[in-house]
Amino acid sequence: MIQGPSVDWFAIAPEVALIVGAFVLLLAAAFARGHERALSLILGLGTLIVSVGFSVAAWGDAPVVTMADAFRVDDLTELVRITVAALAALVLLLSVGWNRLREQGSEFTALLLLTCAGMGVVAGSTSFVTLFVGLELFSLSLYVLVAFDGKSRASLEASFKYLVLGTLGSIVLVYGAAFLYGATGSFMYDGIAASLAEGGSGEAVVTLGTALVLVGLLFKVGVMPFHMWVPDVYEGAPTQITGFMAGATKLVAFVALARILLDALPAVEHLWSPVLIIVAIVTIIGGNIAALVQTNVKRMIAWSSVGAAGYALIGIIVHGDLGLRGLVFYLATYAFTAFGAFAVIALFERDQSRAKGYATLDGMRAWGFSRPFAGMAMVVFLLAFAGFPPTAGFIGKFVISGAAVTNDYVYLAVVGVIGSVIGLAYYLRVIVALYDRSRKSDVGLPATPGLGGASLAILLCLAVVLLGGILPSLGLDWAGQAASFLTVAK
Amino acid sequence: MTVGLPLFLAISAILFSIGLVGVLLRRSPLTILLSLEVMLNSVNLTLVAFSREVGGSDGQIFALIVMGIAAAEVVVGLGLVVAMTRREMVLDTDELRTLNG
Amino acid sequence: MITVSWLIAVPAVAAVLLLLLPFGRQAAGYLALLVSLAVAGGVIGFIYRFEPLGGDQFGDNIAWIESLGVRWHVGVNGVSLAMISITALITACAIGYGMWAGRDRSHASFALILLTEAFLIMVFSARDLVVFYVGFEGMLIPLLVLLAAWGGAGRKAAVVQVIAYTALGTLLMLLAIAYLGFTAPGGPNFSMADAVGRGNDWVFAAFALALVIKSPLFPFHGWVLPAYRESSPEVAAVLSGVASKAGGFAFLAVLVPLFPAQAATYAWVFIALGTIGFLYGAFLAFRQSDGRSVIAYSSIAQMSFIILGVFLLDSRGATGATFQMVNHALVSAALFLLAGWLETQAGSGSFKHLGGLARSRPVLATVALILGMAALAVPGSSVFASEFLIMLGAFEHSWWLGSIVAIGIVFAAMYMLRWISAVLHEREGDLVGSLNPPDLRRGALLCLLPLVLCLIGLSIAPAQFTDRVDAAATALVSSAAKEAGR
Amino acid sequence: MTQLVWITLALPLIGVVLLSILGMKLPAKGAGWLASLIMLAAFLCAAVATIMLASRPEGDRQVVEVAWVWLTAGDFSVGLDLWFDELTAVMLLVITGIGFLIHVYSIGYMKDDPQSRRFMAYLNLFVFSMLVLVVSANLVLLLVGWGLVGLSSYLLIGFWHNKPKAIKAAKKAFIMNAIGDVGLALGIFLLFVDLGTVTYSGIFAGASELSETQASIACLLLLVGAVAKSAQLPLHTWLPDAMEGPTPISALIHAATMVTAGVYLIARMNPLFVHAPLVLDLIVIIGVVGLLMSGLIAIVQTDIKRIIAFSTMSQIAYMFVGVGLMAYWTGIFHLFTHAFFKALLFLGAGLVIHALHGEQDIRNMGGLRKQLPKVYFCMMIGALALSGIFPFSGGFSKDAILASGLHVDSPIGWIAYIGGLLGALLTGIYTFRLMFMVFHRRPSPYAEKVIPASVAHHGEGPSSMLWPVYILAVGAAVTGFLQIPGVTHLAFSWLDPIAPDGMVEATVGQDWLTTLFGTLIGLIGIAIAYHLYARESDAPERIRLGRGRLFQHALERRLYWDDLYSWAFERPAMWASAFLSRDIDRTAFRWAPLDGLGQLTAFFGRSFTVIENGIVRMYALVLALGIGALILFLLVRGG
Amino acid sequence: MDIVVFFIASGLAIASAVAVVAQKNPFVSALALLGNLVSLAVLLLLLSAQFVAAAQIIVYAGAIMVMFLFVIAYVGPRSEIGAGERKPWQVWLAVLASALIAIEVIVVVFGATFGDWADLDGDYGTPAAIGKALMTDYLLAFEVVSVILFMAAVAGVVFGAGGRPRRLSDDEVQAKEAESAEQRRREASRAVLDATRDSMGEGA
Repeated sequence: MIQGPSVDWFAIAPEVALIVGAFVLLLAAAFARGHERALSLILGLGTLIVSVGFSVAAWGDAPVVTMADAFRVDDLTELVRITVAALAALVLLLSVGWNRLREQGSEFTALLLLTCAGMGVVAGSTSFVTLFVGLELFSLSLYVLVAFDGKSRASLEASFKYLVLGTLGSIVLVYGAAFLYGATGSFMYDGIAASLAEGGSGEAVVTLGTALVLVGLLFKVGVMPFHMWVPDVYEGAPTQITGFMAGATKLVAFVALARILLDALPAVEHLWSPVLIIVAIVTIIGGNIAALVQTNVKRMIAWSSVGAAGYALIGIIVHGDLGLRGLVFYLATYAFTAFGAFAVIALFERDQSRAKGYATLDGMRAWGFSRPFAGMAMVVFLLAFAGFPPTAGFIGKFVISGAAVTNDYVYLAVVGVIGSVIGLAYYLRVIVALYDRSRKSDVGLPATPGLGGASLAILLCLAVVLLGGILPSLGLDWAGQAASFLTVAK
Repeated sequence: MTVGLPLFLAISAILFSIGLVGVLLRRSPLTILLSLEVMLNSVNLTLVAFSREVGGSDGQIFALIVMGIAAAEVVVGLGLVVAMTRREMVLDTDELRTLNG
Repeated sequence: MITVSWLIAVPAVAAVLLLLLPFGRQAAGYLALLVSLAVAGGVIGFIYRFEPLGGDQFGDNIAWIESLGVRWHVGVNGVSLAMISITALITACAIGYGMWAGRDRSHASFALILLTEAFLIMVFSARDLVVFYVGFEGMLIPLLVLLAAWGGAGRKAAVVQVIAYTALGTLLMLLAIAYLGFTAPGGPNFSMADAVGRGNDWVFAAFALALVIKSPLFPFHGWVLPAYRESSPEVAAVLSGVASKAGGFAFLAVLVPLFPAQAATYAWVFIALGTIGFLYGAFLAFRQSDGRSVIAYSSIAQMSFIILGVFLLDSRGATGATFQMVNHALVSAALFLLAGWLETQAGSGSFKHLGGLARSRPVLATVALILGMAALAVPGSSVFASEFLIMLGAFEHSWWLGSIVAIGIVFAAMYMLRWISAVLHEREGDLVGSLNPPDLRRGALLCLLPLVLCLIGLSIAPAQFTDRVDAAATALVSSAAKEAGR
Repeated sequence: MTQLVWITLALPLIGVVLLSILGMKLPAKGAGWLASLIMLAAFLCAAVATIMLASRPEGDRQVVEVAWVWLTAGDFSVGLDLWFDELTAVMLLVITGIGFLIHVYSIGYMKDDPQSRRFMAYLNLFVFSMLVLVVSANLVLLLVGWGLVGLSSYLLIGFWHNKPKAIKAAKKAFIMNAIGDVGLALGIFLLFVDLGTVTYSGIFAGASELSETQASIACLLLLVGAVAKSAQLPLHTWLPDAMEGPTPISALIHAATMVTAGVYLIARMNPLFVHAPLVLDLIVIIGVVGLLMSGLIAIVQTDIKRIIAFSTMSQIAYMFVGVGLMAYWTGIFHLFTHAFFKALLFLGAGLVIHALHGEQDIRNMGGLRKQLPKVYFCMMIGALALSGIFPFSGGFSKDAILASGLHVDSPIGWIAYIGGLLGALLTGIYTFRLMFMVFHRRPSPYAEKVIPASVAHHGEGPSSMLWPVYILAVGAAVTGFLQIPGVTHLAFSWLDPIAPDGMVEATVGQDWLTTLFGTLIGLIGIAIAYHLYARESDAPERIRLGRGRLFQHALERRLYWDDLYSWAFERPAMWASAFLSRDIDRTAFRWAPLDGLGQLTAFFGRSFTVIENGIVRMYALVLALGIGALILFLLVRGG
Repeated sequence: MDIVVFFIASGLAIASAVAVVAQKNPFVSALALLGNLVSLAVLLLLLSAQFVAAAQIIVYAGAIMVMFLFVIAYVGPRSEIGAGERKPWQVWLAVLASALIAIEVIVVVFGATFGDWADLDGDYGTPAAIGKALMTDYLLAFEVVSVILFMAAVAGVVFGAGGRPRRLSDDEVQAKEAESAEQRRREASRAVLDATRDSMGEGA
């Protein structure tokens, strides 16, 4: 009889809850065909609340490593779990008026829950194997979610591109992991780190493995030159999923990147650090100048999220206490900022359902007057992207810049500044379009389905963004606490 | 055992790049998916080869997991192709370019 | 006890309320006006209670972002008080003008102006670098939205231009602030007092660049013209009147005290740029074809001159610069309101279409004349007093500097006289003839009158001002002056 | 006593405020009389104050009083300081007295103008500014007055603001005066840097400590201000153009008071100028050249007011010569008499213009003595005084100046003397050219047409315009008697205390000799004028000087000064400003950093997104190249 | 012996991989992939990974390939898209990139100093050993993979459900009609233009 590993059920309860929830939801939906939407919302939100509840309950506890050392639950994991689940809840809120929720709501919600579970697994991964399965769980779910917009062919196109490129990325990651395994004999981060620390960090195989792993992770993070999928997928996906990806995927991928680089590969920092520096510079500038020439707002923000990823890289490059805290704070608040922005776009698309729903600059003209709250919220989100006070984006950029300038990475901070300036130029184009008085706004918009849910979602994001900017102390403390687990191997 | 590890790794790398060429050059979604399978298999070969060299079963297990996931990925990929077919979309990746810029 | 935090909070809260609640035009206008007047009232209370030698007053110092060592630390000294006073005054006038002009979606417009006021007061009273930065960059947003939404035909380009310049500067300043704060011994600490003398040359340069752009100083003045020309008049008044002063103020109250060594070492750079800008702006103002451009270039000249005054690093220069900031704020705000009024009434601001407005419009003629004469610093005016101080300081610095700068008086006379005669005098312009604009009447006049009266009051008794400011201004430049060996 | 001076100072200001607040509520006449009465009151106050001053013992006539501090910064402080002494008293009397007469005159002159209230307010403002200038006890306050008179002058020259020429002239006057202000201000700065004070008493006390260079530079800078204000070489070109303003203005500002402020300044600052002998010599030379030049130019002018304007320049040049010779009292004495006769001439000219409905060209006049006998008579007194004919006032004062030159007996003194006598010849010529052209000869067709109806309508002019002329005529005739050589000695003895270092006074013999020469030469000039201009048989060109085309042209172009400034400064400045604004500023500072950079960035953005072409294998290709490059990079780097 | 098997198997693997990539007909490609899988299984056996080799045959050949074939059959001839219409630079770059990676890997692996093959336990690569590891050290991964497969089933439902190909909506019909009208108009105008040009040519 094989003795299974000890399992700390409380530690993995959030994921278990999500998976069980997804299962129950699908089963229940099979018996209650007519109530797809209500069922999805109630069970989906319920599951997420339970999951978040478990995470919150474990917040601040000492880190737990369970399932044969394959999974690590510390505050960073918890933070990711909470953020991701919160975003998923917002996705559900935003989808209230979506007709696909009526048709295949249970599948949608179940996939969403599974995505969250996969992200939790990634966040807590301690080995490439765990990382890979978690990554694939949420990636594969996301491929489907991206394709979920029944009407739009763009949705399928985006999904297919995402699938092909995403699989390519995963393959490269595994390939790299294989080489690292060959060089060190382990898939575990601590095993790799220990082996490299003893020597062998100069071997070409290690270099090769590091390079391939880096590519795989940078691909998921979506930085240049591995960003090609980002704009297309973000544009084609149902907008709430775009928001979810921009927020959650980025956060999770960065946490995975940080864990691998700092836990498994600290010995080869001389290899990955210059790569990240170059990539960060190229990404910040490239992402922003590409966004500058966009006319579709959804795509513009997709590009801007590429640039933002470059900015977050600075946090990893610096990776002091300040840098990592800034990274976590920046990413966590960025998640809500990005989701908020895409939520506003989603609302706009629903307002314009006849006109193919494209959120072009021209199409958005004067819309801010018809939906004053959403318009103003959009302004705040855009300013948060740009790092203006008093938004959370300001604090995040401030801390990361502070980390950079105090650690002899002034040039990175300056590049960030240049990127922000370019960024402002196009964010302002959106604002100008939203409040373009030269066009008559149609003040009496028809009642849009799900307006309440969408407004609530936007409001919640707005609250996070503003609170994170005006009273950031608490958030910074949380981020600091979570980030303190990033350098555990050192 | 007379065949050295580098040979296995080299074959794997060659298969990997052949698969990559397929992804880079073919326009049929199905062929692209098949090429991806070639790449996955090549990675599996590397994993198993290293596993043999290290002497533990970790690499083999990873290879098995990759295989399982490949199955899931194929399901999703083929499902997408089917969905695209049903939407009467042209099954040519060069035509799948409404999203660009 | 009302502290300056209230003066920040009240307009900010009012702005949020105005933005969110569906006010009607009248109600929004009156609420905004009331709030701005309340702020002005608070400022008057400050002036009344202010003790010139009392250092920082009416302040607060409470923890804000503890983990970063950021504190909500604000306070008012003589220089701050001067700037806050003009902020309150000009905001009230701007809102009054907005009401008179009947801006559409007025509640948003007024809310943004109030928000600007809050941020500006924050800048002028900040004693913590992050508070300062938040105000400094924060004010950009409402101003830009105001420009973007209510601006003239070229507003889109103008917005981008303003952003490209000012944001670059402010973000670099953020880096400088981050450096100063995070390298503080004993953990992050952004208190201005603790940052004194800790910066190196590059930090100084980044900091200075932001202020140079904001002010603006030659050759970073490119954004000024579009911004001032395309904004609606009340926004242009706030922009040129107070927002640009944030740059000059920060030179005096933040940069020079924080970086005494660098300020002393590189004073010549700013003096040189200030001199060039002073003459350049005045020289270019001379050939502009519309009123706003003339005022815009004259603003460039004046701000350059103010910065020159700051970097003389002596009592005369500092006090004169502070005084000049106040004077120029009053003059340029009033001139922009007047120019805007002219544009709405006569249909164009171009000199081609104007002229002869003095005929049978005595109030307009008087107001324009007083403002014009103040702008060209006719001796006896408060502007003269402040320019005299700065020039005297410049002359004390070195005789040739004083001599070069003094030429600016002649240039100022040239462009302002041209403006006066092109608007008021000579033959009637075609639009004046066809539209026959009325004289300055109650609403618009009421908005201009406080500014004009303040100018006259300051002209009569400038010492009332300089007495209150002198101690603080001199103290601000004293350490740099010591570094410079003066 | 000082209270009276304060009241004198305050009255016109009150007038300004009253007139601008009441504005249209006042009837036009009422406004005029209000302003005039205020001036009368001011004059009375000034007169009483002067009497009180005179009643003091001679050494104790200098009163300084500080009202309140106006401006402070560090150790620099300027107060509203009052300085009342003999010189101030003379200036006060001239300003308020002549000012009152001209206010009255203006009531009649402006009665048809709808904006006469504004005119009166400006006039009061001017008087206030001028008073500030003369009562100030420190240089900064003097500069304030200095600038404010410039402002009033600007406002009044450009009073008819729909006349582009008037506005242009006003601007020109203001800008040239601004140059003077700059000079003055720099002088003040220099004195403050050297002496640490700007009060007269401080400067006078410290002047002896200055080196000659310091003193000379300071005096030169002050001289720039004086030259600009008094329309002397080389900043004189604004004065003739300023004649575009209403005639009372020309009389008050551009003859009697403001333009003499330069003389006042030099006289006032004499304890400083004493330490700069070279500058004093320069002042004499400026004066001599200026008086000859303007006299020559005056001969060919055809505008009645311009002729008088050039004559004003010439007479102020005499004053400069006087103060430059350290005979400060002569300068002020001439200032005093000149105020009467020149105001008289301007007001007379104003009556003529009034009668001719605004015509100012002397070629369109002629033969007016029959229609305007009273005017003719008064103006003749003025003309004789101007030409320095014994025993009219101008003779005494001008001869006192020239005699000082004789007395000094240095090269500079001789230059002054000979130049002054030559100037007297020219004065005789141009003055009587004017008189003959206007009042003698055959009436021109225009005059013939207009005058009879005009005279029939309102006589020679309303009494409010005539009476001031009468009074001034009396003044022009008799004020010279204040200093009849060897008989009366009032001018010198009254002004002597203002110069602690003493001043030049010619002997009685020198005085009488000069008077003899002066009168003779003046008569010769009149004779020449008669020969050239009074006879009826002339061809039109005889009206001019005679032959010599180039000379003629040069004089008509006012010796090309305006052209010089236009070519040397105005045009290059215009061109450079336009060039900078159009080509440099727009491209280098506005287009390049913004649109240029923006377009460049956008271009990069567009070219960059070319690879984002939507084709998935393209994306994969980039990914693959990225992988290859990254591995290569790391292998090369990390080995 | 081993080396002969190795070269035969790897030669087959490469050949079949090339066939997968190069065949126009995806049906043939799929079959080539099958060959590739089998050859690889041989290589895996050479590496003593019996269980993986078996799984390779069973999972891939038995499940995945069948699925492929079904879908290829479902899609039908539309799936036959050749490689054509490529620009030469694309081909070159693709080959260059792939070859670059391969060469880099090969250079690295031949340059590296690997130890000898490890001595193996008796149960290396046997189902028992693998199963034990899966149930202990890799329990989490194993469970997650099962969740992934569950998720794949859901994905199948998502893509599979939803009925027949959609009919064109009214909007699209209109758009199509408008397009063809535009087309006709353009042709007509071109005809007129041609005619005009002809007549003008005659005139000249």
